[in-house]
Amino acid sequence: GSHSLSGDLKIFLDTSNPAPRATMEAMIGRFQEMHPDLNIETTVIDREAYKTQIRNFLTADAPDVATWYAANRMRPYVEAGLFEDVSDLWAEPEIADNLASTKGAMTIDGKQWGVPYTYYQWGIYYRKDLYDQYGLSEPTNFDEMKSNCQTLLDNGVKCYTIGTKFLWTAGGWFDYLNLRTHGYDFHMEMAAGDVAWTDDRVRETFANWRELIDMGAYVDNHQNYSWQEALPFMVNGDAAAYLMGNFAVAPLREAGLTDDQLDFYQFPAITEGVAMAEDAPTDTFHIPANANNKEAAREFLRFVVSADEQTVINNGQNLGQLPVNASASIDDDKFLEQGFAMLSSNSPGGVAQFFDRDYPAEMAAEAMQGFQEFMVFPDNLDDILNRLEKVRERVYK
Amino acid sequence: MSGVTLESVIKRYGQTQVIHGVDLDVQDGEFCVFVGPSGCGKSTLLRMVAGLEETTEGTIRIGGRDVTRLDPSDRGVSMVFQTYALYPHMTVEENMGFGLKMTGHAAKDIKEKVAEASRILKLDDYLKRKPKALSGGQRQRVAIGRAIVRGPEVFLFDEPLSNLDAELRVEMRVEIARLHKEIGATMIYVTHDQVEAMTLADKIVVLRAGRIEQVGAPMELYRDPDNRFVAGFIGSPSMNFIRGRVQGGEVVSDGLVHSVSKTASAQEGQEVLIGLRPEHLELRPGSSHRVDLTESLGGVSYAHLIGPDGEKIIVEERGDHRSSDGDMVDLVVDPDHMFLFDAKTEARLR
Amino acid sequence: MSGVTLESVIKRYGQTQVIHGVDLDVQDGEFCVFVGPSGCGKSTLLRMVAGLEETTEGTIRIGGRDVTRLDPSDRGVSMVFQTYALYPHMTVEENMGFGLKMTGHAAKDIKEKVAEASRILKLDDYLKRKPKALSGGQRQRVAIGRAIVRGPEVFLFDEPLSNLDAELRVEMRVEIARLHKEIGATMIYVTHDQVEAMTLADKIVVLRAGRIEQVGAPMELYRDPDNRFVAGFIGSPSMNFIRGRVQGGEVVSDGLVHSVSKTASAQEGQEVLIGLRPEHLELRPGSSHRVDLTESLGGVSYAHLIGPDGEKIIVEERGDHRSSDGDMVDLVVDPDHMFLFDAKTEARLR
Amino acid sequence: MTVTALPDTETPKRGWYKRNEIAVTPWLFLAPAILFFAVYVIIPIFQSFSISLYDWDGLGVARFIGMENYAELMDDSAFEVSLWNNLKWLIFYLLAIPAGLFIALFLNQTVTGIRIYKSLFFFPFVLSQVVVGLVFAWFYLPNEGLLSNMLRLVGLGPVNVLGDPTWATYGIIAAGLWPQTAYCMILYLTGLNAVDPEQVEAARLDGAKGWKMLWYVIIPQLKPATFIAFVVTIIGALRSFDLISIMTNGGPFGQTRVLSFYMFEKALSEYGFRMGYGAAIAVVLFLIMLVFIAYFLWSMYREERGGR
Amino acid sequence: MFPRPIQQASAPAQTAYKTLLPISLILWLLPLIAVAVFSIKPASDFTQGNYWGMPGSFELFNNYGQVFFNSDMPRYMLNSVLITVPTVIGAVALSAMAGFALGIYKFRSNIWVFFMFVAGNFVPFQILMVPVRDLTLDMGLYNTKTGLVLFHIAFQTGFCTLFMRNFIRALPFPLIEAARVEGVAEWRIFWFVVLPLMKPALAALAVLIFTFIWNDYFWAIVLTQGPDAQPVTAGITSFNAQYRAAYHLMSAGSIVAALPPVLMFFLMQKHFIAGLTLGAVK
Ligand SMILES: Nc1ncnc2c1ncn2[C@@H]1O[C@H](COP(=O)(O)OP(=O)(O)OP(=O)(O)O)[C@@H](O)[C@H]1O
Ligand SMILES: Nc1ncnc2c1ncn2[C@@H]1O[C@H](COP(=O)(O)OP(=O)(O)OP(=O)(O)O)[C@@H](O)[C@H]1O
Ligand SMILES: [Mg+2]
Ligand SMILES: [Mg+2]
Repeated sequence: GSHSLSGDLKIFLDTSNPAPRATMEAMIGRFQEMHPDLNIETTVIDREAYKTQIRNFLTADAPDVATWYAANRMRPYVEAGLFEDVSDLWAEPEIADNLASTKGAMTIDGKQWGVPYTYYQWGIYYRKDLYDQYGLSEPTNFDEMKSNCQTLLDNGVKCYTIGTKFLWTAGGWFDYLNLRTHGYDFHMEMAAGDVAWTDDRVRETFANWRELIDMGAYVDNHQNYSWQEALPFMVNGDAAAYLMGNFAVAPLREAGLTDDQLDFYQFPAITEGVAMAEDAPTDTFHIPANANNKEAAREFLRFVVSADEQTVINNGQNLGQLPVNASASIDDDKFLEQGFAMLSSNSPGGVAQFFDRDYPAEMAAEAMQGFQEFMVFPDNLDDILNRLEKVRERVYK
Repeated sequence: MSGVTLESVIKRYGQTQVIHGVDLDVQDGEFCVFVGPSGCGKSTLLRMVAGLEETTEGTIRIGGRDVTRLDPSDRGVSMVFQTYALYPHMTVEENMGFGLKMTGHAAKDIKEKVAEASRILKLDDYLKRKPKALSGGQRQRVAIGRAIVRGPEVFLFDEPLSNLDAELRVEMRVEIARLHKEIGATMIYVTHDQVEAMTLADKIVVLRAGRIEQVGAPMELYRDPDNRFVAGFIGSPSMNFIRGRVQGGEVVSDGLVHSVSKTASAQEGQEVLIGLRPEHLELRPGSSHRVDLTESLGGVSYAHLIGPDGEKIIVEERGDHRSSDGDMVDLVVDPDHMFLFDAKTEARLR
Repeated sequence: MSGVTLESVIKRYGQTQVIHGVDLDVQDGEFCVFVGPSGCGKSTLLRMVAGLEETTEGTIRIGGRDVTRLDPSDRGVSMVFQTYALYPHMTVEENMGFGLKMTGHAAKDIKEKVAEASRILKLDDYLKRKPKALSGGQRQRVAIGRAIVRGPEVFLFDEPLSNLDAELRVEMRVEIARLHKEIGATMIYVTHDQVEAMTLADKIVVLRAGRIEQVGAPMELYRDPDNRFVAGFIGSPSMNFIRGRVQGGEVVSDGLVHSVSKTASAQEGQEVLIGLRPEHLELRPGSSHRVDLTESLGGVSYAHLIGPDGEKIIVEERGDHRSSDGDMVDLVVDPDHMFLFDAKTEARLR
Repeated sequence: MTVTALPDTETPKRGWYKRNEIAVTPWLFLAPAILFFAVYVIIPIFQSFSISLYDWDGLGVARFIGMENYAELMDDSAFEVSLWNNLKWLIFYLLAIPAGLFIALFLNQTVTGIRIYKSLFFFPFVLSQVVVGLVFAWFYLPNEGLLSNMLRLVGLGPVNVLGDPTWATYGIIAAGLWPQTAYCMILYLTGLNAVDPEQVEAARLDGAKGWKMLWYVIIPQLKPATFIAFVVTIIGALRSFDLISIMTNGGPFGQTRVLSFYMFEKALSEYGFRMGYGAAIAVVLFLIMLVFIAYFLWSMYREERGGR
Repeated sequence: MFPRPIQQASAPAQTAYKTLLPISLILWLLPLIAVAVFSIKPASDFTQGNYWGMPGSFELFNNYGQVFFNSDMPRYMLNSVLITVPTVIGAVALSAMAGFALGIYKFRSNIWVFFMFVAGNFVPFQILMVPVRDLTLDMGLYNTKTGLVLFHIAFQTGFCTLFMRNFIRALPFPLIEAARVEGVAEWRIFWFVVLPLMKPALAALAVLIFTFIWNDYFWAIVLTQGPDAQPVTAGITSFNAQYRAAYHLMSAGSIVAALPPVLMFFLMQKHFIAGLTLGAVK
């Protein structure tokens, strides 16, 4: 901070899980120290509830800074004029230079509407000890993936745990299967509504998925569980792996898994020749258009993306994710290192945000529900795809 | 003077008229009783005097003042309700003083007046109790006390005793009579119990279907009813009526063994009803009537006779000889105690 | 034969005993009335006969059968309740036929029996109505009809007329009397109205505190009560009681101008109560009693006297001369109509 | 008691309020309630009607589209599912009535401690539906749940009630029946209290016993209690939201949605931005309810005419 | 009385009944008992699959301590109190007045005003959701307890008025007439005569509304967000989101959230049941 700030600064956070919450509060504490005259008021809202409440507080009781997600997920608010245009920040060299890689995800209509503060890789977290026990190694292609799986199943261990009660976890599987089957560009064409859901290529993706389902690769009754409730399967050794974002590492460690037991690999290739692409959702900070103290808010955004802070908040003790600032250093956490390596060198296809951030809200909601249904009743596929197609026709009108 | 005067008073509920032009004059200090069958408009009329029902047409005066359009509270009346309408959450004392308190009287003033009313009604021991802790008769007394306290010109009672059991009713009846003697205010009293009417009233008003049938002192109505309705209504058991005809200057009837002399206004050939009170009939062995049933109450018994035309007649018997079921008897009529009514108009033929 | 016999019948509710060994014999076809003050056990006894209350000890026989432990529906009794207890959701017809339907009679059969009962009770016009749409008297008739339809050996009535107004009560009373004549079944009837008891009963059972005080025909009890309780209970207005003493072979009392001869069993010097019925007293101008209040009902009036010791006496007056408030009078007693009771035991001294 | 002692009130000097006291007072007393009720209940009902004619995401500008939302509803399979589920709720929720009656009959005794039993049986009604939902969700857990464990005892396999689209709705309804049965039970207990004992005795003399007594004599007399139980159960069924939201969040794949939940999802949930569409669903729900409201008002009106 | 008093049944039947009572009660409350047991179990019981067995150790203080001192639950509870109490007061006050007007006075639109309240009371409240949310936003009361309170008062007024009006109507009308004859002003009749007589109804209604509002979830999530204003029902879901699969804590949290209405119920049982039946059966 070059000059001292004053007044109130209201910050809304959706980082309601204990670890991220502590991280954010500590970061805000440091900001407070720099600006002792600033009266900072922090509100942490349950992550799920936050998603429905954001539109209310943006219109009514707007804070000065609020967390949210990049890409399509912020579009409705941008279009409704509820987010402040922060292109000016992005014009500052400090940010322009160091955050270039995420600029695209923050851009709508050629302007930037917020700053990222973290991102994280998706991939398969697995029980290395179990793999070792059954003589398995990290798969690199779909066939290996399936044969690994078969071995586990033969030993009474499910290949993958998942909890689809809140649907989005199934979106992760679709993302990867689709990205691996047809590649990044096709996936994004679909997101843009240019491909029919009844298209044969889409069916191909589902056919691959179905192979896993028919094997019984997933834990039973996953429709009953949230993603956290699905963790114990892996902790207890009933399931061997979990396709998840890096945020899953913290609770898995907390539940008692050591780094010897837990490991990570990139989702294996399916169609040969399709460039590997990854999901790496970016979490963001925005200034609501109705904020009162935009000056302080801008200062806060600068602070958040600064290399030092990025280093601190993303380290293994804190968020355990990847810093968005190129000058920040990555903690020597084995998952972060693997993730960073994967994203920077092994995802030539591109980086997607995540299914429900890339696809328009309504489409995403319907589709993820369809994925869940498909995972339980694969035979309903035609029905599901026809339904999704109908939604597509309306949503992208 | 604080009598009550009604002039051509009419009450309509929407389209239906329930009081059809009533004229009545209740003297200052008089005890006036309204009687009549259920639904005849007794309560309505009383409530119009109280101001609880609007008077559709006509004028009501109390003590000479036109009160027709005044609020109930400005009429100088007190009312005692059938259900007592005591405030259950107040003590006896508070109940009696409530009206005065609400109209801004001084506490001392109120206390005095309550004390006096309580003395008159012997309620001193109960002043601190709530109505729930009182017997029916005591509640009734409190209700009256509440009326007294306001020192009204006119007391209105709507069947005040009908919720009491037979014994208490007799007792309270006597007490109300005493109260009237003691404070001497004008009182209007509605009842359907004719014993109450007979014993309490200075003046009875017999109502039928919203019209006055006859007004008079109790014994006047008993001895000299204007029409069949009043004759049948006053006296218990009710008067017997036998069809008859005026023939040859006399009244003849199958029900009577002998014809009796007609009264002045009866016309030759006119169809009449002969009214005979059970207590004015005597029986002697005969053939015209059969004793269908006898009811003995000890000192008195009632013989239910069936006449030649199947009409029913009740005869009161006292003394040692009583008839028994199945006896055949003749009626002995005392011409002095006989009433003639026109069979059609039911008006009295005097 | 279907009389009802109670043998040493006892009823206890937990620790409290409310019926203390009652023996009673009701003949076939007899009309038996239970009277007594409130809470004396009339209803309890009746309900024990019905089987609605368990009999703690003793035996109940109906028509010779021991029914003490039988279900109500197996005893061959019908009951008419004080509140009629008609099923509000059924029509009159269904109400009356319900019992037969429950015991599995054919619809045709039921129809016939209902039709007959309805004819007897003149209910034909109301068969399709629900009880709500009936007047009190009609409801009462339906309740009786329901009892008749089942063709029981014994009818039980628990204060069936107490919810009716005075006029209807008289009417229904007569109707019940007729019904008894017509169907001739045994009937047991509970009431606290002594007019009903007197007029309906073949046999009156006077109960007090769970014990029988006296059993007998109505006039028997009126003329020859066993004790002060029965004497005071039977007759209306109640018998007057004056304290007296047997002195010199005669009964003397301040309340009486002249002493009267004692009865056989009265001992010299014994404190007695002299019982005098209002209808057996006459007044003549005098000085011993003051007329406090008179109430005139037309044919009869009641003079409320206050005696020399402040005791209250009621005298019935008929005829043309009636006393008026404030008169000073003497009591004229007819020795034939005088009862003596022991002042302590209250037993009759005959 | 002289005339002069009376206040001089004969002249029309009295103020306007005093003269019209009886006519004006009720409106003064009603004013706040009517104001609140109109602003928050009555007017919003009409606003909902009007919003249902717009395409509006709740953020930007609303666009009038006439009946299009309704037309879309006709063709929306999720709406159809919700409608059917609402029907299931309506029908099966009514089981609370006989169940409540049964428990009420069971408890309508006078043994020591029965009052405690009655209140403990009533207990579930006091709990928040959120808590009830959680409790039953655990109860139904596919492996660890008490239900599966109990079934295992009798040799039946574990069931996944909430994960199975054919059973999930019934599972939620069963959870809802728990408090609702308690409610009906209390209504019936008070109803039984009001049954005229003399009528029961009359029926005993008439030879009615057991079920016959219940059917012919008791149940008809419980009509007022049944009516209210019916009304509150119908309302409860159509309002059901909390349990679904807590127990399945509408899933699996939307098979446990009902109209009220679906409209919330469409209008205000994470991915829902269609205020107009949500309002249209609400209007349909309202119209269904209107049938019952009309019936209720009608029967009340009939009763009122008999009253004062 | 139906069914027949068990005292009249045979001795074995009586014994059977008396044993059946506690058994059926336990079955009936089984889910609740389970939660109570959950709430004193250690976390390890759940990871070891000991869901329904005896608690491995007794963790009452730990678990509840966690809820009370280590979460937002106390704040949510306070919010609930601050929302519930004013709502109860407001709704009861408004409806007492409205009930008085509708129960005592005869005027032509009486029944229609009354029906408006009744009908409004029965609408599926979801239909109000969108407009009420907008209204609350417009008034700047979004995410405030006041906003929630105002709405609850308005909506409950329908039910309460139905209840109050029927209660007042059942009061003996001569009481009011007697007061009028005595010259008591109308508002004084309300205050001095009617209100004291309504005490049982007020108490019953207050308890009833208390539980209704305390247990409200839908409006809590529509009109509020976060621990600033949200009541405990909404709080418990975010609490649960935080401790997902930590059944012992969720159970403890649920029990804490359910406690006030339960206490209310047991303390005011008589009024509560009177309320339900008065409000309903009349
Ligand atoms: N609010 C009203 N609207 C219409 N008609 C009414 C109203 N109040 C009373 N009536 C009618 O007015 C008539 C007189 O009623 P009122 O209560 O004065 O009779 P009553 O003589 O007091 O009868 P009861 O002896 O039964 O008390 C009756 O026919 C009654 O139906
Ligand atoms: N269930 C009961 N438990 C205990 N005592 C009872 C019960 N039922 C009645 N009693 C008592 O038994 C006595 C007789 O009651 P019962 O009803 O037979 O009197 P009753 O003569 O019919 O009176 P009433 O004329 O008032 O009807 C009373 O003292 C009453 O208190
Ligand atoms: Mg009247
Ligand atoms: Mg009795």
